[in-house]
Amino acid sequence: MTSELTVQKFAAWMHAFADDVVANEALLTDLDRQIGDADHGGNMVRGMKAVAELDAADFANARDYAKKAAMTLIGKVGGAAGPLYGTLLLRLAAALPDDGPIDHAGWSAALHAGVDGVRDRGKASAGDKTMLDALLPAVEAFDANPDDAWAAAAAAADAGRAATVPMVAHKGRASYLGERSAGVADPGATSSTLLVQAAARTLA
Amino acid sequence: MTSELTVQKFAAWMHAFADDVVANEALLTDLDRQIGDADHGGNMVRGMKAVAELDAADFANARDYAKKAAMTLIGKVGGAAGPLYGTLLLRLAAALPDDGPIDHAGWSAALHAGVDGVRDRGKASAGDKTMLDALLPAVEAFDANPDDAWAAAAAAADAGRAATVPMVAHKGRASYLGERSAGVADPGATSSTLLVQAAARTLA
Amino acid sequence: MKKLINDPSSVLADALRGVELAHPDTVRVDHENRLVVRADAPRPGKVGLVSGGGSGHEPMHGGFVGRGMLDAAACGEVFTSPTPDQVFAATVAVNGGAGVLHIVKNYTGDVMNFEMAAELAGAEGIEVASVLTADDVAVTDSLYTAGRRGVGVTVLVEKIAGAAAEEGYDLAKLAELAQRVADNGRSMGLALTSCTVPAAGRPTFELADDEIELGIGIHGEPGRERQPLAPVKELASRLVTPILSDFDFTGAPVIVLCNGMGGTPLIELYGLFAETCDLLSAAGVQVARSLVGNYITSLEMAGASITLLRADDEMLRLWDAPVTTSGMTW
Amino acid sequence: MKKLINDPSSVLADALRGVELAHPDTVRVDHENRLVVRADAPRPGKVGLVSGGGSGHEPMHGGFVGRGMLDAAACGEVFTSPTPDQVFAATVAVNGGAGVLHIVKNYTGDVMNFEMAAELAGAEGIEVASVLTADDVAVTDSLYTAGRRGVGVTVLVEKIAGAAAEEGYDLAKLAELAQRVADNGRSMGLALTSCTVPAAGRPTFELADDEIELGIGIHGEPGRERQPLAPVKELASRLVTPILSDFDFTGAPVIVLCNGMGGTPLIELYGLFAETCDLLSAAGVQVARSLVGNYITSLEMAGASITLLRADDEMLRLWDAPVTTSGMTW
Ligand SMILES: Nc1ncnc2c1ncn2[C@@H]1O[C@H](COP(=O)(O)OP(=O)(O)O)[C@@H](O)[C@H]1O
Ligand SMILES: Nc1ncnc2c1ncn2[C@@H]1O[C@H](COP(=O)(O)OP(=O)(O)O)[C@@H](O)[C@H]1O
Ligand SMILES: [Mg+2]
Ligand SMILES: [Mg+2]
Ligand SMILES: [Mg+2]
Ligand SMILES: [Mg+2]
Repeated sequence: MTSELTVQKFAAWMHAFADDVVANEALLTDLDRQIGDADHGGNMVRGMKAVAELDAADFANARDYAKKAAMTLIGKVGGAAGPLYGTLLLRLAAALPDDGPIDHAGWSAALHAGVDGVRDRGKASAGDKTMLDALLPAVEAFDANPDDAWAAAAAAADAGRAATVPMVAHKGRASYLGERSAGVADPGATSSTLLVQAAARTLA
Repeated sequence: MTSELTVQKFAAWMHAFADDVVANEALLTDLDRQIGDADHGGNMVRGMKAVAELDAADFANARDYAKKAAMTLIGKVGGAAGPLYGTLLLRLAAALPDDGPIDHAGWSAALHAGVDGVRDRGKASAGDKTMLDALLPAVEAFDANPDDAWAAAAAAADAGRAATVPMVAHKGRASYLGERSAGVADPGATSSTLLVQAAARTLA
Repeated sequence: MKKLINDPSSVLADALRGVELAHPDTVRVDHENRLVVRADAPRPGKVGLVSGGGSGHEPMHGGFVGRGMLDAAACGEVFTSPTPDQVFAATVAVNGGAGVLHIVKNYTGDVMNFEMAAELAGAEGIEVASVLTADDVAVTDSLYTAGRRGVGVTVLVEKIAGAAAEEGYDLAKLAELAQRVADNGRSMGLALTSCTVPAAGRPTFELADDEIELGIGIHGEPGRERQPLAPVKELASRLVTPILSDFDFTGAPVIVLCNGMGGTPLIELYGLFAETCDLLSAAGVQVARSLVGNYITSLEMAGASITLLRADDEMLRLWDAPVTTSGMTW
Repeated sequence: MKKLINDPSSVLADALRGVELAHPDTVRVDHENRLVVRADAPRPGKVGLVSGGGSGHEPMHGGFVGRGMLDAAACGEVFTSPTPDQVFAATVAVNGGAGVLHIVKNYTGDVMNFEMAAELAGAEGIEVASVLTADDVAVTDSLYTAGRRGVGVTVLVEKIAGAAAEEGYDLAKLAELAQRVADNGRSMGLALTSCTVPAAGRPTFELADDEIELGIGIHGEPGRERQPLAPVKELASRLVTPILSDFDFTGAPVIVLCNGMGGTPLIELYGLFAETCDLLSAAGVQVARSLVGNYITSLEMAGASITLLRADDEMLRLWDAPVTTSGMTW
């Protein structure tokens, strides 16, 4: 698996994610309403709309575009999601090669850097019922399936998202609910699944 | 029609009224909720419970008892009902003869004095959708039926109360509703009907 | 009915216990007569200011007792004007020899009870003057009605007259000023939800999810008209327009009270205030002072009212004078 | 959803317009960064105090900007912590050369956003110290959780630290004091009704007519436990008991905050306060100061919280020091 890394390609990913977030705003907010504070949909829409307004033509390479997208999320979203998604993209950007051919190992390194950023920033672990429960399996599946990496990652993210349903949250706002946080999918794991699915549609 | 006026007799009237007010608290409050401020039941119960606690043995005559009952209402009820019922009883008391025989003319004079007191205090007229719409027909019927004065008065009060249903209020809190005050019986006319009905049960 | 209460019949007594515990420096509480009295009352030579009314409008009136505002508040049961005995006791408690001013909201019950109290006080040789507030433009005023309700302007009268009494105004001058303030104020309110009177146990009225009551008072009584809900820009206009058509507020400094009914959060009140200022500025009305918050409420009702006062230099000076009460301090 | 708003997305911007119009003497508003800044900031030589968080908790934090309290508040969207950019802009705006103290409520989002802002400020050479409030005893605290939420004690930290900054405390001393206040406070809250986040359009949770949520935070998140409604005497005990079992409040002067969540009328809060005082006195806790009212709210939620602070003479002195903000003045 080798593909071209371009600003347009990266922007296509972000636009696809933005579209999915807008289409799923009510779902994300409603999940957060049940185990959080009912703002995750609004947060993600506000941030990704601003990212979608970036003009790809303004950037020299995908790295710069991704960095700007990260700063846009950090500057627009707030809440837990803003710093987490912002850090994800910022670290991912820093790990991107120059525009041009990017292979499976290149994407894997970038994804690992991004997800490690989320872990550093939020100090959560697998099983805490957070976005990591979609992101960690996604990266693992990406690594394990070099031939069909993005599709495998998207499926694993979604499975990870589904696995958050019975979990009791230990991090983030849902943790305040204790046992009552079980029974609902984690909003951040749900939006993260959209992110990986959008990648599978645009980057594969 | 001649009967004995005694403290006990007068107190029996007040106790009967108190019982009726307690039994109808929810109704009075609910009427007031619809076209007023939802306190008429509580107001009347608070006042009449205090009146019912007066010890008839403490009073030299019905006049003194009635005066004390009036002051108790004034001191306990508040709202529009307190001064109005208080004034009614105060003026009625002042017009009562000494304990002993009291004839139709004697009661008529006392009732007129009381109802005139309500009119003086509240400056309402017939048709304004107030307690006067029960009290004025009651006194009129009392005068017109010397043989069966109390029963006639009670029936007239109730008819007067019923006649307040379609009325548009011009005085009291219900007047703020304008046309929307039509369709509900006036709470004060309803409690006044209980007063006259209690008299018919205890004084006839 | 969901309330933080022990029993509908103990709401007022319980609250007064809390008031006494919370504000020992500013006020004392007469539990028997249900009065909130300024801690240092009576003040010799100062006109005493007494107001009162039904409870459920907090902070009005008990929260306005203190330096630069009321000397005593007589607290009736929820939405029930206090009795003459209460108002009389308040009058005696604050009489410092210079007479007592009664600030009365125009409701049949309040007017009668305060009148009887003034008679009782007069019989005891206490000079009493009364000012009547009747500022609610939702109510048609005519000879044949109970007249307009006293609502938001009452707060402004209490502040301005309180400052004047502190300054040493005598009873006649104070009464004239207070009535002038009352006469130059107009209000209009709306409700998004009803309140629930504890003793009634259910909401006074029911509104659909897309309905408001326009022209409500402060006792949970339904308004004059049920209307569709609309953006706050439009709702502000439904409040401001009837006020401006009732009275001329141009060419003078105006004090604006943007008041919450109890259940509307501050974040919304500030939005309403912004829209109100836009409308006033478009109408050439000059906002000189303003107050945004819950000052005269209807229990937990969601909604708001706007009060405008056509002020003058004297009123502005007295408005700016210091005040130290639990409900208003500067 | 019934609210006095134009649009869910404009609630904060509209409110900030109102804040600017209502309090021109005390604060200025930076609309781009959504900051409420003390009118005279930065004050040379004084440590700047910055707090902030999601909106919907008014008067906290914007209503606590002014003399003797905060220098700036960064206002996030409703229930969404502000971004690092906002907090950084606030930090720059109030930096008078003596450093800036960040007062942060312990929520994952708030902590991360303030941390990033502090990094940005450090990079610009502004010295920043941070204090974290985490006083909610409803939440189990452990290494493996997000820790306790910051709730009512935040108000007390802002007041006390604000007075200390006004007195000239340097950044290190101020940070130590503020953290000491935060560490000596405990809170517990309950809800009778849910709030509705404007963007969500429906209540965050649903309660039956005879149910309460015990242990709620301030973001409309459900509590730890659903319980039957009870008289306020009993509810007060459900709030006070877990606080007293968590921390020793005897043998020191205690500051009590009896706080409304936004939709509970004052008359009920005073009743709750009276019951709270009874319980505290029975437990040998000495109430030295108190505050009753809406200070840290959850939009229109009906409910209340109790916060106790184990104070000392320094804290009491600073508590009593003058403060002039729209939300708290004495
Ligand atoms: N410590 C953390 N590590 C990783 N993800 C987290 C952490 N805390 C929260 N999250 C994620 O953030 C999501 C909530 O985001 P959002 O609702 O936008 O912010 P907030 O919780 O501040 O309201 C959660 O569903 C969870 O996936
Ligand atoms: N001016 C008046 N004259 C006669 N009766 C009146 C007048 N105003 C009000 N009432 C009576 O008082 C009743 C309301 O009493 P209540 O609810 O106890 O007092 P409030 O209106 O102060 O809440 C009305 O139903 C009406 O019958
Ligand atoms: Mg959230
Ligand atoms: Mg009534
Ligand atoms: Mg009443
Ligand atoms: Mg949030």
